[in-house]
Amino acid sequence: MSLLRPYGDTTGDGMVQVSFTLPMAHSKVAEGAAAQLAEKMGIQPALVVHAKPMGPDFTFFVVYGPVRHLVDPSLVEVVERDYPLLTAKEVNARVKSTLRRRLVVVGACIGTDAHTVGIDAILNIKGFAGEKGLEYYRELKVVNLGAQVSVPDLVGHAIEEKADAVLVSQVVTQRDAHLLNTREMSAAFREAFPPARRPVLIVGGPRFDESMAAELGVDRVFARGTTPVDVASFLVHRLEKRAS
Amino acid sequence: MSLLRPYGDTTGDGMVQVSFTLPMAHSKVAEGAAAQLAEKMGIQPALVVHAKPMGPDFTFFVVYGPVRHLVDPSLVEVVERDYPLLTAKEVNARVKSTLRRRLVVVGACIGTDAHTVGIDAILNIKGFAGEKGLEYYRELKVVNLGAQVSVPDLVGHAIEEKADAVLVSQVVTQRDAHLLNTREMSAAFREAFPPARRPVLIVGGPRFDESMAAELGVDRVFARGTTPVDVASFLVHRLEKRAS
Amino acid sequence: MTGKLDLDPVLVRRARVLARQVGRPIVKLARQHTTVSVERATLRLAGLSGADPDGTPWVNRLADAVRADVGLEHGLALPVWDALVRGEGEDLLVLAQKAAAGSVRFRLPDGRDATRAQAAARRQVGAGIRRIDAQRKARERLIRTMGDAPSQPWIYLIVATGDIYEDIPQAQAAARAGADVIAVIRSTGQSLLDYVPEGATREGFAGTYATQENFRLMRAALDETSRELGRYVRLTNYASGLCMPEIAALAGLERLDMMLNDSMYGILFRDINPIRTFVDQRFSRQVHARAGIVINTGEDNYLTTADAVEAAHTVTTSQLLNEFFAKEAGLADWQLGLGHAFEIDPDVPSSLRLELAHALLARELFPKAPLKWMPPTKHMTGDVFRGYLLDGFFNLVGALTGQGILLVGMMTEAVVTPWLSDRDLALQNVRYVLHAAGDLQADFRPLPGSFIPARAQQVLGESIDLLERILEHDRGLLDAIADGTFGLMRRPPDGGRGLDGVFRKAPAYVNPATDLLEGTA
Amino acid sequence: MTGKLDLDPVLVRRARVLARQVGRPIVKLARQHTTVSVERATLRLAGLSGADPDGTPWVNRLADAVRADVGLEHGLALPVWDALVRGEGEDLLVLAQKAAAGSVRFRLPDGRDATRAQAAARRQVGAGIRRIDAQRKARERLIRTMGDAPSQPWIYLIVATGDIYEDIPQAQAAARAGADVIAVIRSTGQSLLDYVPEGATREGFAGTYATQENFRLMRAALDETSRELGRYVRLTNYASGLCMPEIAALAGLERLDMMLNDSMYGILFRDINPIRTFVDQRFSRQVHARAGIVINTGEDNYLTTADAVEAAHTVTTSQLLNEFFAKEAGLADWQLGLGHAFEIDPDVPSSLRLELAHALLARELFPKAPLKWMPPTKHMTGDVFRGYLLDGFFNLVGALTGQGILLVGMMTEAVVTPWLSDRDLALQNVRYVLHAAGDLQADFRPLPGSFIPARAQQVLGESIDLLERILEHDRGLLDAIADGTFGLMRRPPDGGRGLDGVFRKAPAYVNPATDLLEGTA
Ligand code: B12
Ligand code: B12
Ligand SMILES: Cc1ncc(COP(=O)(O)O)c(C=O)c1O
Ligand SMILES: Cc1ncc(COP(=O)(O)O)c(C=O)c1O
Repeated sequence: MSLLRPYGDTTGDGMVQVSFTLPMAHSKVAEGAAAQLAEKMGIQPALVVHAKPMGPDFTFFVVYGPVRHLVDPSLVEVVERDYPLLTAKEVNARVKSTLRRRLVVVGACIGTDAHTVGIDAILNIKGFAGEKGLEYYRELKVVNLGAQVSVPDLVGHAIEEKADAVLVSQVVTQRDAHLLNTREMSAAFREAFPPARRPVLIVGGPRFDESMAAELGVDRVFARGTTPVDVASFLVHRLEKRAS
Repeated sequence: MSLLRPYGDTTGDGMVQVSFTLPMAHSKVAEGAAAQLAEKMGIQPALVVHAKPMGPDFTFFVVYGPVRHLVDPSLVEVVERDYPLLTAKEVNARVKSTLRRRLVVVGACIGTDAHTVGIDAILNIKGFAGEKGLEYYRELKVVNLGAQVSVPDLVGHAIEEKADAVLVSQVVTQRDAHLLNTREMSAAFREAFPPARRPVLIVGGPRFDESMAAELGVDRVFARGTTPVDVASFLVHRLEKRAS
Repeated sequence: MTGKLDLDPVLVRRARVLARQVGRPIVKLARQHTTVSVERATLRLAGLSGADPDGTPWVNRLADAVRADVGLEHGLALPVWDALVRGEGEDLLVLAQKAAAGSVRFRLPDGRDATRAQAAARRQVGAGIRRIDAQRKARERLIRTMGDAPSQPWIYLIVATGDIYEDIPQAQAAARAGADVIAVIRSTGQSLLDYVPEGATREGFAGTYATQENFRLMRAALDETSRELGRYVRLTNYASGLCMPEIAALAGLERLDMMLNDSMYGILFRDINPIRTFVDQRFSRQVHARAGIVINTGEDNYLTTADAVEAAHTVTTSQLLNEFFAKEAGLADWQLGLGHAFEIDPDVPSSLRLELAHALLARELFPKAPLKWMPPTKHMTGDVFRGYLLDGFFNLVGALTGQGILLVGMMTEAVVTPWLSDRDLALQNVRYVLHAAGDLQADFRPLPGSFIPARAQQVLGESIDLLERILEHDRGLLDAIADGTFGLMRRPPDGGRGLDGVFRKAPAYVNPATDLLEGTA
Repeated sequence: MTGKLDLDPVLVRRARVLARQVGRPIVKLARQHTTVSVERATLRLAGLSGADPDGTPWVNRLADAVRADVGLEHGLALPVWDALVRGEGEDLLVLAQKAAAGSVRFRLPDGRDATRAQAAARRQVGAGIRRIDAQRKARERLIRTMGDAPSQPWIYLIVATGDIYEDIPQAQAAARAGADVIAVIRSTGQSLLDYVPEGATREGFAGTYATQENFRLMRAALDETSRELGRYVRLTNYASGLCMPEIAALAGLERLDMMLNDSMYGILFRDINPIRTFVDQRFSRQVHARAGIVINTGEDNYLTTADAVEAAHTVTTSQLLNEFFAKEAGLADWQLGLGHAFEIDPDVPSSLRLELAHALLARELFPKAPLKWMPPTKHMTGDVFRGYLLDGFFNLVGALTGQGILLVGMMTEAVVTPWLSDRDLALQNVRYVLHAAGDLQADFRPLPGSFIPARAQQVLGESIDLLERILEHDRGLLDAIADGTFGLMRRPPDGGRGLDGVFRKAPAYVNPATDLLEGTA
């Protein structure tokens, strides 16, 4: 694919919309400062179409204009699914033939995060987007620890349940809470298990960057829009690789 | 004033919101391309929070994140009003003493532009934002030519009326129509008049950049939010300068 | 639908009687005159198209030549077909070329010559009318076979890139995203051109030139998309400006489905001469009537220059006049997309209640007309979030008051001509509101005597007063227009552009198009 | 307001009777138990504050020491004031420090010693209650002198930076932009702390710790802004989690004006033990009643995990229970900010009509309660334009159904904790909608028998059925909660956090705070 520019209403026009607040009172200078920022972002000419004073110390801006940057899709690195999507039946069959027992999955929201809807969407029978969750898979044993589980507790349960995989959800991202908690979690597992016996570590949540798995010390990161079958298929794929 | 960064909810967090369309089908690569563009704009990390396919060829994105650029308000150049704001009474008095006759203003929307509300706001008695328009000033003679006036017609009327000032409005900006028309207009006046006798040329409209007067060959550019008194005061200021 | 406002049927009848009284002298005036554009439209119906190397259409070259030789008060048909019958050219195109080269002279035939010329003209113009009839049938067949817009209101979206080849994919994208009607906005300035440009064009400003070829290209593209979507997507353009009749004819020939066509817009907003406008308007509406085209009137525009609350009754008055003129020209109720708009200043208290009152009034005064409901424009700002919200409430009022054609508002109204994404977001807005409201219209019945019906009755009353005042003028509507009654614009009957293209018909005036359209042939 | 739904008064009465039957055994249970936090709250009322160098509050140190020596089933008052009377410390702080150092032993006094200890305790706790009374009077005076929120609904905005010193300017900015109520959201995880942090804090995650000092700082800042604006701006925080009673006490002492306080939220959403919660809840509500604080209940939360249409009746059921528990604890109608929310999936047809039905039902079932109306959260996405629109329709439903407290929705709900500009835009949205709608509420009266009243009646019916089913359980509400009746969460009575802080009261149990609050002293 060739180089692209954003599209407003004509090919190549490069048009974008931006909004932000500057911590200064509204004035012509403030509008100029907004234009300056937009220009530093590559927008030229920057059209400051809206400036709204918010009290004496802040001004909100909306800016339109063409951005000069080119986008090169060929340089984009994405975590594409590098394993086949399986049906529930296939998952069950392959778990059975690989492990000769049920695969144990332990799930939790760790830290102070109490958003369980996301992990429940993956784990509960009810599932997500019309797809059944992992509990529905005969050959998977799911232990859902719920919310606000501490990392030591999680490790303890993983040991106790002989978990093959540990699924962790993190929804709160303010001050990078999700990254801090995930790193703490993966470090604890590295400490508690020899590399070969460490459960597969999966982390998920709406604001994760899927390319950060290595950096976070986990086997896979799942973001927005994940469905249970994505996860089940990945688990099979990873266990077959380990077994072979 | 010191260097600033945009403000989301904490001083210095640099947070901005951006939206744009890329001319490519929605996919993970497209989301990566959106992040790439945001990063080129200086947003790091770029959070692609919304991606909406628009048919097979386009995807719309909303991106949030912190921008690394700093804003330096001290470098902002704005066209600050460099003349005092006068009352209608003062305007009348000073026109009288400077010119010893009424000051003649010819106004029009030129080219194919038919948006008269803006110039009417400046010229008509009714005025704008609670302020009376130039017609209300006893010592100003206003000739409002209305919309879609061709440049030769405008020059003709300016000669005929012995215009001291010509006020032109341009609202349509697509394909830089306003800039092209303004340049054509100022060139025509330069051709038709010796420098000393050329009327004061003023152009206005919501999307003009006020710092472009020289580039456009006019004496002053007025943008969004202009009121009649801004214009009247400027006219007096400029005529007094010429007279002296 | 009706009956939420308790409108007094006696007053409603009175309003219509007054509109007829105001309109009748204008119709008379229109019948007494022809214009260059009516005459050129006749040539277009007869099949003359194309332009000379400078881009001047052959219909203009031919009309100008005839005018120079014999004037236009007898119409073009007699002198032109007389020349053809005389063998001055083998067809219209050759004749026009020769006329342009100055190698043919025109005369006004009489007696047998006149009869022969007239018959030849009627044959050829009749073929054009038959093509319009065929297009109307084609539309009906396509709707039958591939399906119509799924529900009311029809979702109406504009494209305005200036380049027909950018417009096409954008229009198709909009249709896929849910648009039922696509309007191709015209380049600024086209309305003041006294000719219709030729060919596919790529250089409009804030709109694309209306040309026969652009019409054809866009209609073909939408036919393709309609097939893909299994519903007929309508196409709209503007029959307005100095070439209103010609564009109407081209719209009929190229199967456009709706046309902006107002009885006073050109006068008020383009400073086109009132008589020119009324004559052109009557002819163009006759064509639309024949072509099965829905017209959209332009009352919404008044509220961009006048205040939407103060001037609410001028909208109603204009709707009544547009209705009268439209019916006189042969349009049926279902073809009357009468305009109105959500333009009340959001800072006015209870703006939503006022809008509901105005929108319901239009709905109940014209129960069978589709009504074109226009979004906020004047009070839109660069705050696109606020704009998106205002558009949502506009959509809600549309849903609650049963509007027929919902012109979709754009959050960037005050910024740029709409972007692809603006349209997509705007459609999402419409879909959400219509879907969420469901049949809330059925539950929503303002209490009798409450604010909403009271306001509607007040506006109707003011509109009746205004019609009465118009009648008191010596020259009725013409004087009222000169006074600034509509949209605060003052337009005297002898001012404005295009007056030199108006001719009082001579007794021997012949126009086979008018004859055929009026069924007098 | 009432009477738009034609609710059957017999059914309404029946619903309340059932709620009382369901609630009564829970009240009995609550009376039979105390908790560590109720006891620590008593110490706080008696004036003990501050923390040891590790940040553990002195109330915790003291309570732990007492518990270690004599258990808590008799309450803290007797052993603590017995020690003070015995001269083990000159005041509570010294006593706590000595207790922490292990240099004092507690005993359970009896006879004269007990009477003396109890009297001393009552004196000191009484001073705290008087301070709460004084704050209530101060609030009333401030409202009298500087004015109240100008109109209903009250505009309620959250700040959530995690840093009290960022929260303050943001709260002030929000108040200036029109907020009537500011809520400082708490850091994630605070609800699971079995102590209340101390001092001004700057390191919360997605919220700021609720501490006495943070309360004081924010209230002082808002007092300043209230004066500037000429209207009293209310402050809200959360009396929930393991320290619900203590936070309620601090709220009373520092003149907070509203508190999130639900009878079941902690159980369902924080997995706090049900009995712990019901005991804490009763005490905290007694404090709120005394302090003139408006509570906000949390039914909106159910609709984030359960479906807003299917589970609509669980909201109504919970509101009836919250009402019963609140009144039993002494709260007046005007203090009942019963919660509900605009959480119907926008893809559901007629979502707006359904929302109108649900919101009107709450309005008419609890005509004197202010009602807390929560914005869409679950179906918000990263499409901030769509989000802004949904929030607008949420505001509209609020305006049309007379909600008392409008929690302002943020377009960035699915993205980040609100930015300064999000709040400003959100307030603009609210202002537009309320201003535009005006008194549209008065015109809007759903047709009797139409969709809206029918839906409301259906939900009321389902709610009555549910209350009946709850009564059929052996252990009533406790079993129902264990079953996943609310928010689809299953919480057994012996599970959850904080059970080890629950004590069945001994016959000699004494708590002067409860006595004073219940008026039994
Ligand atoms: C529902 C909700 C709640 C409910 C939670 C109920 C529950 N039991 O989960 C309640 C009301 C209790 C709640 C409370 C709070 N919330 Co909340 N909440 C939300 C809300 C509205 C929806 C989240 C949701 O359920 N999404 C639906 C699920 C299906 O999506 P998902 O989580 O993204 O999951 C999908 C993928 O991400 C992925 N996935 C997720 N986890 C995992 C794990 C694995 C292993 C895998 C493979 C995949 C995976 O798969 C899922 C399916 O595709 C969001 C706003 C929004 N619209 O997003 C705010 C939001 C998440 N909440 C927020 C906050 C701040 C809070 C509070 C902390 C506020 C406070 N201070 O009181 C509290 C406290 C909660 C706490 N301690 O964590 C913020 C977080 C801000 C940030 N980015 O840091 C948000 C974004 C709202 C906001 N803008 O302020 N909340
Ligand atoms: C009203 C209006 C119309 C009315 C005009 C009526 C009339 N007689 O003026 C009607 C309905 C006729 C109309 C038609 C069209 N319009 Co129009 N219209 C608007 C609208 C809604 C408001 C403009 C307005 O009146 N603003 C209020 C005045 C007071 O503000 P102002 O013009 O900015 O003026 C102030 C300052 O700029 C300054 N100023 C302006 N001029 C001057 C001159 C001088 C000398 C000075 C000192 C100061 C000054 O002072 C004024 C007071 O502060 C805008 C959208 C919007 N909300 O902005 C679109 C808009 C301007 N229209 C637009 C378009 C494209 C058209 C059409 C071309 C569409 C079409 N193809 O059919 C047509 C044709 C018009 C034409 N040939 O020019 C576009 C322009 C896009 C662009 N940026 O290029 C806009 C932005 C809408 C859009 N998003 O598509 N329009
Ligand atoms: C009725 C009507 N005609 C025509 C137009 C378009 O203007 P023009 O004829 O200048 O292209 C409009 C603009 O909205 C309109 O409302
Ligand atoms: C009733 C109620 N209590 C408390 C909270 C806050 O949660 P936490 O107690 O975990 O801070 C909420 C959240 O919105 C709530 O609705």
